[in-house]
Amino acid sequence: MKYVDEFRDPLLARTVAAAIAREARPDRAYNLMEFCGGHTHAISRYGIPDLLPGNVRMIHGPGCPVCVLPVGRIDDAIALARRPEVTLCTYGDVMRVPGSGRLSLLKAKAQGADVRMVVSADAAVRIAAENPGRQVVFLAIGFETTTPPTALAVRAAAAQGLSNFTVFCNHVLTPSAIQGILADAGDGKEVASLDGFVGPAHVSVVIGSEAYAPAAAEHGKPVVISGFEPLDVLQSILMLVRQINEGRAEVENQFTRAVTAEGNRKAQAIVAEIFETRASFEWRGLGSIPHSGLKLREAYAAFDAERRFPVAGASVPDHKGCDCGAILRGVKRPVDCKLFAGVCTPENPMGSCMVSAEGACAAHYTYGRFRDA
Amino acid sequence: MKYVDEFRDPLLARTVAAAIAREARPDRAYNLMEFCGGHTHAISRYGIPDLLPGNVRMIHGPGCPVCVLPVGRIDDAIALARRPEVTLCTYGDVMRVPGSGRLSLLKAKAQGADVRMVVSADAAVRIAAENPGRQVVFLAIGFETTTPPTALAVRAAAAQGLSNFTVFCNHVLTPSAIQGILADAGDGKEVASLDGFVGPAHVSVVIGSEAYAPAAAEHGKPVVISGFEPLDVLQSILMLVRQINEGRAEVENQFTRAVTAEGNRKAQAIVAEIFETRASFEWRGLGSIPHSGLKLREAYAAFDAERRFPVAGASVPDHKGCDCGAILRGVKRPVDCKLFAGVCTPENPMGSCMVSAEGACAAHYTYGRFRDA
Amino acid sequence: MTDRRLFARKLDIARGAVDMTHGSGGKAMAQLVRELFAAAFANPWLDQGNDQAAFDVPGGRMVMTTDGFVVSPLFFPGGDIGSLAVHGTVNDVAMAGAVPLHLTAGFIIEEGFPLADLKRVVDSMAAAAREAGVAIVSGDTKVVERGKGDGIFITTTGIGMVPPGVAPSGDRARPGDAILVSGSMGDHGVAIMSTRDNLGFETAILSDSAALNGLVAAMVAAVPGVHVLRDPTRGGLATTLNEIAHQSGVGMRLAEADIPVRAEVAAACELLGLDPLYAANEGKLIAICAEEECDRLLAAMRAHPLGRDAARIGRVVEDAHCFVQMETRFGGRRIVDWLTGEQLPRIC
Amino acid sequence: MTDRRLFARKLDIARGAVDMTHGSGGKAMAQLVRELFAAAFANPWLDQGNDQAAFDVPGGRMVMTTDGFVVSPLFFPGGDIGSLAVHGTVNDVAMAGAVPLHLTAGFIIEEGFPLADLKRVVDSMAAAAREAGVAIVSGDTKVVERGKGDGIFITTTGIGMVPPGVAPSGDRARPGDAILVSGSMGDHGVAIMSTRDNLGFETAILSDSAALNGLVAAMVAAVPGVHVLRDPTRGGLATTLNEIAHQSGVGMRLAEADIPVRAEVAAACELLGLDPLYAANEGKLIAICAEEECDRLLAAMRAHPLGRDAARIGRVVEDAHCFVQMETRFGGRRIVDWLTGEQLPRIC
Amino acid sequence: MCLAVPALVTALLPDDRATVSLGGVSSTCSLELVEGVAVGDYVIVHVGYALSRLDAEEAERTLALLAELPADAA
Amino acid sequence: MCLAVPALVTALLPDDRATVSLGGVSSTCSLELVEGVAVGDYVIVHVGYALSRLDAEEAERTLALLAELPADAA
Ligand code: SF4
Ligand code: SF4
Ligand SMILES: [Mg+2]
Ligand SMILES: [Mg+2]
Ligand SMILES: [Mg+2]
Ligand SMILES: [Mg+2]
Ligand SMILES: [Mg+2]
Ligand SMILES: [Mg+2]
Ligand SMILES: [Mg+2]
Ligand SMILES: [Mg+2]
Ligand SMILES: [Mg+2]
Ligand SMILES: [Mg+2]
Repeated sequence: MKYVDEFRDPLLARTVAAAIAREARPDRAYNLMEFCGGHTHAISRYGIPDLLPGNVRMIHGPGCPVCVLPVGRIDDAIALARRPEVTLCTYGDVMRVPGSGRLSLLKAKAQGADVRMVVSADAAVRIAAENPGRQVVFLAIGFETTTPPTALAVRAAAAQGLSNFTVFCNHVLTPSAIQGILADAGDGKEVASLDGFVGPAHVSVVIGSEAYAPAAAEHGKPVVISGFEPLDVLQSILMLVRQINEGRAEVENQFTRAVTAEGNRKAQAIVAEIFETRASFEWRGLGSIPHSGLKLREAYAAFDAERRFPVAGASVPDHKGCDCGAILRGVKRPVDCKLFAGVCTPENPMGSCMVSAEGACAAHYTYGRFRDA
Repeated sequence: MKYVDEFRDPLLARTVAAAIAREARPDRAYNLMEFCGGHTHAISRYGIPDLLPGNVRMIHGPGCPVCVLPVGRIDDAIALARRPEVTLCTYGDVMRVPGSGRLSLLKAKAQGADVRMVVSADAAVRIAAENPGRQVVFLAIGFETTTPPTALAVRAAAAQGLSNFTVFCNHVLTPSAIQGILADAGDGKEVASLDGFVGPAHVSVVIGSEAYAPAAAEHGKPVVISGFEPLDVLQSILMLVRQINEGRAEVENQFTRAVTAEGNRKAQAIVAEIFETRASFEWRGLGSIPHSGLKLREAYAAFDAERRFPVAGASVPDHKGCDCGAILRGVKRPVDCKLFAGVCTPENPMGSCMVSAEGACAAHYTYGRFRDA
Repeated sequence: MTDRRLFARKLDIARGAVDMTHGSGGKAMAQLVRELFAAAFANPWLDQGNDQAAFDVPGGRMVMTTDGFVVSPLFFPGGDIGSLAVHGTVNDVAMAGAVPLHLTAGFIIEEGFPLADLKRVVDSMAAAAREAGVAIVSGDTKVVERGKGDGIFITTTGIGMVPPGVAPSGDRARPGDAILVSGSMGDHGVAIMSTRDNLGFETAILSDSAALNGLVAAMVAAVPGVHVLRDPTRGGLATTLNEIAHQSGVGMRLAEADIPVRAEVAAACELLGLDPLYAANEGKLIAICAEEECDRLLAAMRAHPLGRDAARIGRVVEDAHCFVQMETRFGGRRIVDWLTGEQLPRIC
Repeated sequence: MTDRRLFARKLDIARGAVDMTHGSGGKAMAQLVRELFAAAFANPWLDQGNDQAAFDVPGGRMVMTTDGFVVSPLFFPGGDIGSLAVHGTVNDVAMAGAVPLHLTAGFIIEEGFPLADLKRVVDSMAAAAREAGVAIVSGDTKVVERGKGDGIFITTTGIGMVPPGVAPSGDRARPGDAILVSGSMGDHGVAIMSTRDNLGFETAILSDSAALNGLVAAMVAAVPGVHVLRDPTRGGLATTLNEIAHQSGVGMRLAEADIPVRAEVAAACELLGLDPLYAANEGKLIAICAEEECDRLLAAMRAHPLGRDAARIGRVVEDAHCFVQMETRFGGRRIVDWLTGEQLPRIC
Repeated sequence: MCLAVPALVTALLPDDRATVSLGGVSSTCSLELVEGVAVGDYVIVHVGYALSRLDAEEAERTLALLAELPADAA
Repeated sequence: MCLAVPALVTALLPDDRATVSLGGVSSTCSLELVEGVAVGDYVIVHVGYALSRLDAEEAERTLALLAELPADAA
């Protein structure tokens, strides 16, 4: 696979790892947060920690749209799916996320709800067009990467005059989340001393690397936009180590083969046409973050599932013992949580970090727990 | 089972058989037609021919409402059942009757048509009430016995204001059929010399024994209304032998425990309220018989499937080689048909007489073909 | 089979489709099995035409049999799909005169099936296996999407060892042989029908579902040379006797008065227009043996709790047509034919 | 199994329900089997915990195994449900080192299923059985109403005889042993996924569905003392190795670079966000043997057409946690865990 | 043939319905087509509807007629 | 993480769609979010939509940078 295999080369990996080991100062720690689950995945699946010196520590951020979907929104989606007239379409990832009472969309489907997996938003529009007698709700989730396809789906449904297609929108915004993590909210929550960020890959393809400039400047933290292949991650770590060593706090772009400073203007325009920012949106594990979510604009109200159907909108807390908040802020590690690997496992996740393979706890459980043994 | 077991007593059977043997004159034949499939069934299942002298011959009449349902009506019912909005309800007997191309309602169901078996007409009304989104069509068949329950179902649907219940009516009238058999239609069809009729049991419960008086008088043939138990049949045969010996041609009633001269007036009234006579109706094997079928009255047009849905109404002939017409008229026996037991079997009936266990050919095949061996 | 005209026409494989009659145990099923399955798989063991295959293994003669269970409802008066799945296969092993050894069980479960029901089924299987003295040694679980199954389907397979000198088979009925049944006919079929809401009747009849290996052991101990053993399941006594008649190339003469049928079973059949001779049994067997061994066999059967009501119901005769005939209780004679299509309640 | 914490909490039998994860070959299925089926049926043969039961019969050691086949679509690139139903069960017999003898087949058919398709399936089974040298000696046919099945389900059961001195079992992996696979991983799983319209991709990958009894015969001839044989079907290599690790109470160390995966399989998995180590195989096996016999075994495998691409992929180690670990191709290390839930295509 | 059975009325139910029994098998049927039926009566039931009462005296009479025939010589 | 793959455009289809290939596996995607894509280009595909073209020169440059690092001493 061109542009994939080259960036998984083990010989180059050793070269970059050696450079990191050489350049990282033994007298200090490098606490680096990879925002994205894609990076978390690469780090865990390729065993990158084994290639890093002990003082370069990767902290897994909240960058998985599935993980940060609040329990209350899952409950709402299940309630929608259970309406007899509704066919709920969504991506495979979302289907097994547990809501309240360990119920998931998969289990609701087993109980008879009409839930269909799609691999693209336009498939949901097609299902609506083919089933005029059904109310098709597309449960949309994702960061800026995934929002443009949803926007195009809404525009297509409008163009076709479909009256049975709506979107239950859970699209969220990553720069706001980074700000949320960095801002000492004054709510007593401890925040780890982060030395830098490995910045989103595909999100940045859409929004451009400049989108992180405010966060970098405001909080004085270097950000390196990084591809999702393991060599990309290693190189970005090297770039962060260098920035830190040199006292810089810039937005750098390692993923130049796909990311530009301004991003994909066409995609940004269609998103802006269909969606607008919510005053605030809840992130599982992080709580409510201002201006961090999207909703459909008034002009597209007819395609908004939250307006067509009653949606409870309740906020449902995670298990009391769950330490996800502290883990996402880099203050704790998965093994510090009393529930980790005992009560809380990928089969029965108790908190956001265990929900998808890219969550901090799930990644550690699935790929890395031999390190605790 | 009281009123059942007594009328199956083998000792009494021998007594009656002996009386018939004694009283039947050896110098003549007694060609007796049992009109009803119920009698055919009793005769075959209990082996009554073994108890009769050789010159008392039972000829199986057309008295099975399933057998006489024309192929075209089955085709129409299948077409109705295949309409996506239609749930077709009917009695179990009808479901396996083959229409054109050997397709039956059972096979249409296997192919996806929504066909449900009911054991009473009111169950179809209940299904309609419980499924307001479906068009429930009740495929009604039967002689005068089965018509009153259909009439009550229509009245109940009207009372409940159901707009999704209709009846595809195939109710037929037995006295007309008897007339049809006896009348030399002048169409060149041969008619056997019948010496008397074993008359309907449960039909007569509803219409009363007097209903046969015109036929008996007009054609000079004795009729004995007979119960369906084997002793009833034997006794009725004895009564016919006596009438014939004495040159009488009366309507006598053997089934006095259930049949009166005037029948069930209440049942007759409800039928008259809902239904009216068709100008003519096709009987499979017998052809078109004037005034022999019922349809819904104008006042109940809203419940008539033939008015709500397009119904082809085509007449589809049986297999060219089928001798049913001659068999039903008593001119031929099943073994005289070239197709009998070869091409034509109960699994793959070619004509009306093979369709249900009560048809002349089917009864002989299923119960009596050892006699040909 | 000797009756070349048993099937009027060949299966229409190009244009035909499977329908319920192909599973109802009657002639349509016999034809499907013969023209499609047996034709493709042809081998000496399958061609035995029995409900189980018998073959030699180094240590003796073994039998193997399989059955799928798709009963609805899953829990019925007198049993459930779990016990039935054990009994059915134990019985097919036993009908070779064999001692059942091990069973396997394959489960196909529809998503959404309650674990509590699954446990009830599985516990019932375990109890039935224990009682029958067999072990369920291997299994398999598949889950299908909602709407692609019906709660649970169970397929069990059994093996057993045949004692030396014992070799009952459906092709061994000989003119002059006596025909016996181990008890009343039609209980299971009627018990199942009584649960169907749309048939609208109630009875106290229980399914006769039971493991017959103990009874068979007693029978082959008394009469090792018993000619035929078979359990009249789908299609009932009538269809099973027709199968045997065709397999052996013989006819049969039954006496209706001698065939045990419970009064309630007869009444339920009367109500629905059905015939108890076509209703399924799950804890009864047919035995055919030489006339001179009949009394000994009958005595052995009656001495066993599951054969208490055993009866001699007729005899095997020569008949090129392989007809099963019956003297009716009323005094006449009739054929008792294969089941045609399904047993559907009738109004006429 | 040694890891008491394998299942975080007990099955909620009172309130739970079966869902698709219980059939996907992963941890949920292992738990259902252990807490519900194995608990109820407990016997020494089932407790062996293998895909087949081995037991002594008068003439030697026999194995018996069953599997249900519910694949959709019924006809897929490289095979169909018929051949698969034969291969799957022949392979489970063979994985005991046994020579497959006889098969039975139970069919559960949805009404309306075209006879032409049925014939295609049955002919394919017959051909597969012929090729594998086994006979389908007994069968059963059930028909279920439309909407209560999915075209056709097939449950096959197989028996076979184990040559003296051969006794592979999942509990016999020992620290120091070599771990081998007979060829590329994930072909079947990806071939099936490629037929799913809603996944929207196409590849030339064929299912690897094949009968492995010939390969196994060659292997046990070369190394009669092979410790473990198992086919990595549902749940793939990853899950099957975890099963064996827990059964034997050992850990494993794999080398990602040594695990054969076809480029197209890897690409399809990349596209869907899946891992080929969790994708099903239907014509591959895992073998574990003493290190000193590894070369001999590998040579025997590579000499057989179905083992041409055989590879040594790792070794067994001591590990109280029974972790299966892997040196990644990239140079790091990670756990290769049980499949959790189902393999669902991901967007993130 | 119009399958119908003589069933014993064992209880009257609301909506002009009754519980009936045939040889220990119980069922329900409608009484809408008959009048004045009481518990203990026998009715002729067809497709879930009682078509008429069964006249016990007439049944006796029929059987008596048969019994009067001279017994079979054979 | 936003799973996306770099895929080769092998054919342009009607309705602003394209056939793409990843290591021998072919699929289709929408080109509605990108402009001027030609056969032979690589695009980054996410949930069935091309999000951008992949810049071959930049990819070379990134790999070249890595290659310039001194080889691992170990
Ligand atoms: S282990 Fe589970 S409960 Fe603990 S922090 Fe992680 S997700 Fe929350
Ligand atoms: S055997 Fe068949 S074709 Fe011949 S008369 Fe009878 S029904 Fe008609
Ligand atoms: Mg069997
Ligand atoms: Mg059986
Ligand atoms: Mg059997
Ligand atoms: Mg299995
Ligand atoms: Mg198996
Ligand atoms: Mg298997
Ligand atoms: Mg296996
Ligand atoms: Mg069977
Ligand atoms: Mg009548
Ligand atoms: Mg991302």
